[in-house]
Amino acid sequence: MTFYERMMNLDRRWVYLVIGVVVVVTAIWSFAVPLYVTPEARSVYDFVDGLVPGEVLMIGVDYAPEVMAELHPMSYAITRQCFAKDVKLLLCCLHQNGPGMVEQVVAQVAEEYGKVNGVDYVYLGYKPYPGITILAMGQNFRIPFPEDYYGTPLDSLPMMRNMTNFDNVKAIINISGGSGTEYWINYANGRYNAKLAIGVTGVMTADYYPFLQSGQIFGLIGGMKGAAEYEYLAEKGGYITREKDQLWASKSMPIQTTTHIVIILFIVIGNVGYFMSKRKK
Amino acid sequence: MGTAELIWNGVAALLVLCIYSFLYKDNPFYKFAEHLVVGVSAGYFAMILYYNAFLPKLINPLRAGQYWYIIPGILGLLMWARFSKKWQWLSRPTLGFVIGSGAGLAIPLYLQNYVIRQLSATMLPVGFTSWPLITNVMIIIMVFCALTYFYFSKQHTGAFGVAAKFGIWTLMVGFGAGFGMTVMGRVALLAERVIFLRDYMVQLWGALF
Amino acid sequence: MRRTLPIAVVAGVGFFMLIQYFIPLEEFETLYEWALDWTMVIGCFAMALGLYSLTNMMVTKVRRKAEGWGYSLVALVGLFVMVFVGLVPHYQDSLKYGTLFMDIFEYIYIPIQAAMFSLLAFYIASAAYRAFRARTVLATILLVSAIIIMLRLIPLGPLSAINQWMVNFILTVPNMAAKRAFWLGVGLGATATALKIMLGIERGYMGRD
Amino acid sequence: MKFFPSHTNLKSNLFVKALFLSLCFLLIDSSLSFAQEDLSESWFNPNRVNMLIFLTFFFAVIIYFIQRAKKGKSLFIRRIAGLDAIEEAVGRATEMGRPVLFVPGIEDVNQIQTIAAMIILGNVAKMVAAYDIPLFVPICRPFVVPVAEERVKEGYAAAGRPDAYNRDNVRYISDEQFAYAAGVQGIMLRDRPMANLMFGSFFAESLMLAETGFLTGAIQVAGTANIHQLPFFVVACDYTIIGEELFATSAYLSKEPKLLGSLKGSDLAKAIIIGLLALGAILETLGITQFTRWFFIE
Repeated sequence: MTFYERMMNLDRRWVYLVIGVVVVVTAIWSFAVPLYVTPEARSVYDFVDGLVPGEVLMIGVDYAPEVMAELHPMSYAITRQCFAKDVKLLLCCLHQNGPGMVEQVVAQVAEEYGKVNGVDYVYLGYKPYPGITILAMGQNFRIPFPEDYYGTPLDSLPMMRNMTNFDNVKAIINISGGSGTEYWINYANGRYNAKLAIGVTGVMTADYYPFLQSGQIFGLIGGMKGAAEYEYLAEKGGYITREKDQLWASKSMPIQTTTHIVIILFIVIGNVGYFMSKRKK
Repeated sequence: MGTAELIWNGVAALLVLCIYSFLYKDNPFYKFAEHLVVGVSAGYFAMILYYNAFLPKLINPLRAGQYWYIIPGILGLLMWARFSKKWQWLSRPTLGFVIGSGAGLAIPLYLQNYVIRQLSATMLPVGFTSWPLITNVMIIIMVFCALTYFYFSKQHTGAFGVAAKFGIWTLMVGFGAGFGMTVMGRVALLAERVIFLRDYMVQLWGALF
Repeated sequence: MRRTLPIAVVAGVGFFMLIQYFIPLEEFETLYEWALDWTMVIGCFAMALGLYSLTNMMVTKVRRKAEGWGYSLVALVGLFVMVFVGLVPHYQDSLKYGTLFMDIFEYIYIPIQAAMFSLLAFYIASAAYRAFRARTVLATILLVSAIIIMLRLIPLGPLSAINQWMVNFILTVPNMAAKRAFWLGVGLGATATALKIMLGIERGYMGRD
Repeated sequence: MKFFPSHTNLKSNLFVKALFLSLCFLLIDSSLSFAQEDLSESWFNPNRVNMLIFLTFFFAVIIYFIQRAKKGKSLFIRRIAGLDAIEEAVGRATEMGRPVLFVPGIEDVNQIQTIAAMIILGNVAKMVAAYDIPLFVPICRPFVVPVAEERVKEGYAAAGRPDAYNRDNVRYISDEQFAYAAGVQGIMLRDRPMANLMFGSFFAESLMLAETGFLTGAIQVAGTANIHQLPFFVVACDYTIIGEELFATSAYLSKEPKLLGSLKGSDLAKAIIIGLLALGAILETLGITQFTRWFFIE
């Protein structure tokens, strides 16, 4: 085997090893990465920033633990921003393994800001069939959710007193790791004209640009970089701080940088080997 | 940091390592962790379903005297006839209810959001005098060519074939973008786990020494 | 009866759901809300169906001592522990942050699931290295587009501005056009399928006699 | 041209007529209700006339094509290049005497992608049956097993080799996504199939499968309508069937009226979309925005 052929036929365990080592080393010796904020993430931030105390923002959280690395930072940053601004939050979860994720976020952040369940935020919980649930919420939140996640009837929650349906929330931000986004676009925006923005995983990001251009969604937070952009804006706005360890996505960005360098190098090595060995023949 | 949390995090860290052992090859540690999560997730979902769906949507209304909920309840129970060969057909009307309502609801909305809204958003003013107008030209040509690739009633020959070819190139740029984004997504998951392990090591070190 | 009734239900419910989109009458709104409500109650049972068949499969495996039954036992134990700790504290309190139920979710379920998916970071790296070769025109287009997208995470000094511009262009022009053509196809296909279901032409969902 | 041929079966014909008549009625009624202010008392939402027109048209087209196909009129569909790729892969496997692997995705049997995969499976079985090489079909959902078994059996019988069918080669692996992927990877590494055919609905496991297949040097042909997984198949497979091509392939192979009908209906709709697109762009450029605005639905 020539040198060039070897270049294009490294055993995959070598690739694994190099990636593993690079990730661990970067995790230990971190550094700062400059960040460019995309307009689609900024528009979500600016919208939330423009809300006044007492207004209600709805967050639909539809992801399971497997993609929390990308989406949890978004949920935390938006929740903190809202609570800091005294904006009320209405949350629901339409992914079967996701309800615990919302509980984690909201219980923790509410404690930080001294917010009270039922007054400053309401967590509706989970129901099967995301499409049907969204449609029913568009009529009245009480159809799918007669009680909240903790079993309290909605009517006995002070925040819900004057709330009927999507008309009473300023906007919906859907943070999703799967097909949930399609339901929100089709049913909440399509049927009830609700103002909608989405936060999605890196895998899904590129697929939703048509809806951004057509105005069906007003903002898009794409994957971990999107989350880091949001955190960057929220830090500048004074809603979250590095000292309290509230920047999660930003913490991983150096690892993203080094692994991307390594992967691109591997691609280059493979291609050089491919072309050189072809030329020899 | 309490001892309980330290132990819990230790369990978590150990399980993460069990999963990573799969990179070398499939092994009993990986299988153990994998099956454990299958069971735990099923149990977790069972409880969420019971507290968040069954209680508020069926049992509590019945207790409160809203007896008409018995009808969807019975329809739901009929779904379970699927497991019997003889009574399987009983589950079909219920299934029909769910599928029929799903289909009827979806038709106008799919057409509206995926077709008509997308179509009207592509009707853009074109020209060659400014950059936005030029991008509009590109968008329209690319959408046209990509649609041509998915047109099956005509052989891809001549000018039509050229359009289809340009269409598949456009699709490839889109797939490349998807791939690039996915690399970020997958690395994000790994980075988060490694940071978790690192933080746990720091915790453990602090607790022990 | 066994085949006609479900098809009639599908057509009836489906057609109602379809026309109520066009009819803003209050009576129709009420019926529509009812139907949504009912579907959700049925959904509770339908979801439980999946849980049952999973449990059933694991139990059978353990009983027959089939290959790998030990792992199925692990899964069963996980399930029953979760249900037990979920049911024992009174009412919905077990779903609150800090209970044993939520601890298991946080320290066993989350780490394993997150770790399993993070394995994909290794796979995507190795796939990028092995398969990303500029062999054909199509492969080259995909490769270039993916690399431009990936470069956005790497600080390149003054070149970064050019890269940002290119990333933005790729995402909002060719990528957008390609995905738009794709969504148009999805919308038309889904509408056609829903229509066929409503008219009883497509009956695959009913299963076999 | 008669719109609804009289000798079609009564049931669907009745539905079609009812549907058509009601829609016509609504259309007429809509013109009467424009004057009303409060929508909750009117019979029709005038903002949605545009949707009604699209819907009626699209329905009519699809039903028309289905009826035509039922009558046995031939509807032209171009041959998908992916079919040649499948044949080539199977051919190479038979030359080398190595097995063929068919992976039908991880979704259940009621999903349209799985149905398409099953049709392709039947044809692959027919190709394989003539030679004595095994065809492995690992399966992720229990309900898919009987359908796959039947398709393979039919395929073998059609090729005149019902005896060559081996039941053990169609096997259920696991419902769990990653456990299933590990099982399929095991088959790839152990049995070294020469052709890996992956059709259906794939998710995160697509990359694991395609990567391992690439490693074993198999010829790989894949097809899925899950757009988020297509990049990986395109990268790691020799040929990829993209999105709707999967449905076109199954329609082409099965010649089933309901598949052909909706494919041709969508095609016609696409042609019209392209026309509207051009018209809309021209009018927008001229500064006439009413046309575009007419498409906006509230």
